[in-house]
Amino acid sequence: MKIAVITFPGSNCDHDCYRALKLLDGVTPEFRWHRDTSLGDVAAVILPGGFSYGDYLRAGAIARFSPIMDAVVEFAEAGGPVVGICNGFQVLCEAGLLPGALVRNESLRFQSHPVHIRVETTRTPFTSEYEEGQVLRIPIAHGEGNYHAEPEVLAELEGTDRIVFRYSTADGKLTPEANPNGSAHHIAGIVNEHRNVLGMMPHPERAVEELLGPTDGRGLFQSLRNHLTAGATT
Amino acid sequence: MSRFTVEVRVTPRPGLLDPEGKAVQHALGSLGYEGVVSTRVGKLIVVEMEADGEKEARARAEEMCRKLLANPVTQDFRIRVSAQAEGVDER
Amino acid sequence: MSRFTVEVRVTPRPGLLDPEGKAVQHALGSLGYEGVVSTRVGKLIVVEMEADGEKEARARAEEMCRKLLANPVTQDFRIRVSAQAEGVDER
Amino acid sequence: MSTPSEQDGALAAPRETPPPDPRPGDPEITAVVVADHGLSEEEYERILGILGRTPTFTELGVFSAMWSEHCGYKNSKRLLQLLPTKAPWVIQGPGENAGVIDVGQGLALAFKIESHNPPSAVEPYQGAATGVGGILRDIFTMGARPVAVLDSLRFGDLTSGRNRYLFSGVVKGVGDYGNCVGIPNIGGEVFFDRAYDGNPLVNAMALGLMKEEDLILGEASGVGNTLMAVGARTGRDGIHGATFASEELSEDSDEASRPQVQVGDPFTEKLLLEASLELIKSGHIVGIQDMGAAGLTSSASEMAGRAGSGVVLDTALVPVRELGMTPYEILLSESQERMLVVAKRGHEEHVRKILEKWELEAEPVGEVTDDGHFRIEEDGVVVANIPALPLTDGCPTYEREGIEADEVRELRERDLTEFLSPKGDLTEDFLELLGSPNVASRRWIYEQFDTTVRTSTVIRPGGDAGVIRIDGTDRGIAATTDCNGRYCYLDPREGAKAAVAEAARNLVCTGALPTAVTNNLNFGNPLKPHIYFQMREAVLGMAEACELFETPVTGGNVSLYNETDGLAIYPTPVIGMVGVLDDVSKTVGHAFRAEGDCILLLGENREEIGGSEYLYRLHDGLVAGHPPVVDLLAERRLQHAVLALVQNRLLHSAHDCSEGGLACALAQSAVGGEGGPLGVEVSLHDRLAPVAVLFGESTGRVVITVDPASEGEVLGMCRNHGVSARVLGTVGAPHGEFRVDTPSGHLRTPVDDVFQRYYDALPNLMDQDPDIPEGDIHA
Ligand SMILES: Nc1ncnc2c1ncn2[C@@H]1O[C@H](COP(=O)(O)OP(=O)(O)O)[C@@H](O)[C@H]1O
Ligand SMILES: [Mg+2]
Repeated sequence: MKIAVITFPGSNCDHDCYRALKLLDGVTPEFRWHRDTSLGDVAAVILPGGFSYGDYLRAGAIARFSPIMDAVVEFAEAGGPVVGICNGFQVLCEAGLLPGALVRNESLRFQSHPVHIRVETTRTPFTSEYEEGQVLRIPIAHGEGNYHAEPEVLAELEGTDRIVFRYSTADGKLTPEANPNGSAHHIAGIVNEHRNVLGMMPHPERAVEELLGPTDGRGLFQSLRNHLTAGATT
Repeated sequence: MSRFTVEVRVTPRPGLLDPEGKAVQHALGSLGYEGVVSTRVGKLIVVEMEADGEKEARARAEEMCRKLLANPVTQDFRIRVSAQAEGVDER
Repeated sequence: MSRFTVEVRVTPRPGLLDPEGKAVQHALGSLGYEGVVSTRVGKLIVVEMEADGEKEARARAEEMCRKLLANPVTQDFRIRVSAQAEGVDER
Repeated sequence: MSTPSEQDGALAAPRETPPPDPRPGDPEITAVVVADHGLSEEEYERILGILGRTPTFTELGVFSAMWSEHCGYKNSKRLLQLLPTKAPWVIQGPGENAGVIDVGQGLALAFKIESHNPPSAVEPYQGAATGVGGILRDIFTMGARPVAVLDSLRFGDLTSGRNRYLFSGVVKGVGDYGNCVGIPNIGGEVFFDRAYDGNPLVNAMALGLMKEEDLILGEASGVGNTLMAVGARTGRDGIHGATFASEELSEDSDEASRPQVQVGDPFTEKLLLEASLELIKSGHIVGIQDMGAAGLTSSASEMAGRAGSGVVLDTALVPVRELGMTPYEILLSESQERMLVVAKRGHEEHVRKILEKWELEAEPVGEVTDDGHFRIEEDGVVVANIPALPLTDGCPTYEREGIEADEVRELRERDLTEFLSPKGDLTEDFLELLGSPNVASRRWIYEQFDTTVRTSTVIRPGGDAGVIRIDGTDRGIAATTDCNGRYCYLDPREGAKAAVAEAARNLVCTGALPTAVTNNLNFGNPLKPHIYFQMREAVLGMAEACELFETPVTGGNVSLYNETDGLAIYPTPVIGMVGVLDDVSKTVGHAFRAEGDCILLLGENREEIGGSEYLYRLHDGLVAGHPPVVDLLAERRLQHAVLALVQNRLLHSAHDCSEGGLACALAQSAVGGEGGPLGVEVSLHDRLAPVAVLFGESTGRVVITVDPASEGEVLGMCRNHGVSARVLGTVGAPHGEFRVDTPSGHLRTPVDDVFQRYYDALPNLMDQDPDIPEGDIHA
């Protein structure tokens, strides 16, 4: 089964996502160029990290107008699974596929280091392989990852089990020190109402090979693959 | 067609944390400036455009803001249009 | 003592590359806006301060700019002082 | 005093093409104009000789840039010739955009270091950012994909707001640029000392990988081939940056005389990177070079010079950002993110198509000729016509007089006995030293850098050297930059040797075999005998060490005139070294791994506190004494021993002793792990003063940990390699005690305090007051 990885001109995690997908049995990753207008026959879409258009103005603001984004929106609205990682998350928010916005880190500095995130829900196509409350060790690398939304929106995300990951300590506590960027409600990742669009700031694709450190990102890709194969056989 | 200078001022919405403003405020304090009550930091986008009149220039600028230049979730914008190629220096 | 709103507009010096302006200009073009001649992106810093008069407020703001708010090597600044707590909306 | 070299004596010029007429509107050439261009009378005479006439204003600008120290190496070339540059694995030595070595399996590694010191002193953010941009272009113009960057930085003490401003701006600039392009930062160094107060140093290094057959050179060959300007448009930025980089800063480097700084656009760089690699693979071009220092001038003339051809180009065809630019400005602009490409004749459209895909421009601006001339036209009118080879290679080179400064000799010979006993409580001295910004964790810096993008980083910054894997193989590459300017100040030859030795030690600690070197010579004004002395001695020391370690120098950069108001920086010959791991899975980190592991010391503790961080930090900035002596043969044996231990998977950790000495090395290993700090129980039996044994910075030492079961085997292997090794103690419990006993004093403190001091020191220094731009240069 094919999974598309979108390459915007300034994407720089596209190859990393490609590689992580390649490690999955039965998955064929394929790049799609931002100027393409169709996704083709793919089962899921990944919007990778990077600096899509230099992140000038606001991260993701210009990328959302890329020709390929119409196809991505259509795909998402039809229920297709879409994952936006880091810059991809920012693009999804700008495109209106996810609520809220990602603003500058509270420290005003780019933050690049491994963090702990707690899995808040396994009721998504992206987290079924994890356990609720499980704490993952995964790198972040962003300057604008501070999730912000109106209080009503946050309440809705909370009330509908749509917060997927929160920054936490190693033992799952939500302390201010464990929040690397000032995100509201410690949010590291959310899904849309239909639970088929995930946006997250940490980089699971950087945590899939033993040589490079912890492999806690694998579960996300495996969950997605399992979801897709289950869908394909039913 | 004449030329207009459109100044778009994009500022963080009230209530939204403005870490950059806070940092500048803090720095001003440490530099010994007293009486600084608040500091906000936003963006200034200066667009020169050809348009049929001030009204049209403003209308287009508003559309640009809504579409691209400002994010309504986090930012407010204000627009100033002047007919000159360069805004008057108000120093 | 009264309160002043000081608006500092910090813009890239003419002649210097303004990558952000370039990117926005390009994006406006792709969105189909014609007649956009140039785009520059700068910073807007809004400082509310107590001062003895407009003149003093301006003088202090200029000093702040030179010391901290603007980098003279790459940026120009312009200052606008108004006596109100909030600048007049000029829309 | 200066003696122009004999070998570049008469360079008679072929003069078939007509000389240009003075361009209307250009200034007349007077003695003042010549002097303003930084050319000596003698150099101007030589120009007259080469041209056989008075240069035009444009030509004068071209000569001035090409014969600046930055491009012409007039005061350093003869010294550089002393460096070893050859080895069977060297594919490309000095002379190209970057050096290239064979790393096995048909793959080649391009790497180089480059300085951006004066621009960073004026505008730290942009100066550092464009420094990274420039070095990345040097790598991908060789046909290699950049895979890692490192940065080597020097600043004055952080007690000054201006230094904090420079430091934070530089770090942000290095980070923002590399992060956006998507190249992981895998290491570097920073050193704070008042000697860098007016002159921060920003050296950036980059590494790139390619298939050997994809190597492409910066040559303009093939008569009739088309020169194309590619990438960003040309503006008036940084005109005469190369000359500027070769002048002293002074308090009145005012607005008017200050050249405009260059602004970087990493997004365009990323596009240029992808487009260039695609272009090189496409076969439509024969040469490519960055328009770096001295812009179009140096790229076009150097490409012609290397190929032995000529070029003609028309400045009116160069895409510009501003109206009304003169040929002089277009030729000397240092606008960033531009390349000069030599396209095969008839392939211009293909080139343009590839650039278009990446939303960039490519415009034909001239062609390759066979007349050996660098000919510039403006709308068809000749404005400059210079023989290319004399322009690129005819810069006079000087060998100057070098005499050591008396005051340095006196400092070096100063008796340090009084400092051998602790100042106060030994543990307090230790914690203070550990909190020095030259010893404490650099996390504040590298957390602003993306270190894991490209999913290849095996060892991130924080240890001894960065390690990346080579995709598709079992191999890895390690890289490091090193130099202690204080040692080099006190004894430039020993200091340079120490820098090479430390770099190699850092590499072997990760398990990599040291393979090759790039270097950045940062010095003061070479016209001063005591500075020239430093340069010569440093190069000799570097040469000796590189020779012995079989790590040839494949390139580098020279940055001179780093002085403010007559005060020079420490001599700072930064060594960038790369190494290869055959099996990257064997790599070893610097952090202790498990309670109960056996801690060993390889190498000897000696009574050497000269030039130490301890003296500077605890004795009011004292810089004196003999720097640690380097025994190159012992270093070589140590390298072999460590590599053998790694090869046999016997090491749990390895960490080299450097600034702060053995005590700080132990501390860094104790708190370096992801899982929280581990205690330390160590006894030292050396009959040395406690300050010397704990904080002395003797070279040639490595702290390792091993499984207790393999202790005997490890000691035996070290003995076989002729390396002294002994057991120091054991790794303690998580959050346990940090305990180091010596016959005459003890360090005792909870390791959690060590942890806190080590990680909080730099953030605390940076959080104190605002970082203010005020200071000499901005004032
Ligand atoms: N310190 C040095 N040691 C050895 N080679 C050097 C040194 N400095 C410069 N070189 C070599 O001289 C050549 C010219 O360098 P440089 O002028 O820095 O190139 P660029 O055009 O990139 O500025 C390069 O190949 C460089 O590797
Ligand atoms: Mg170069």
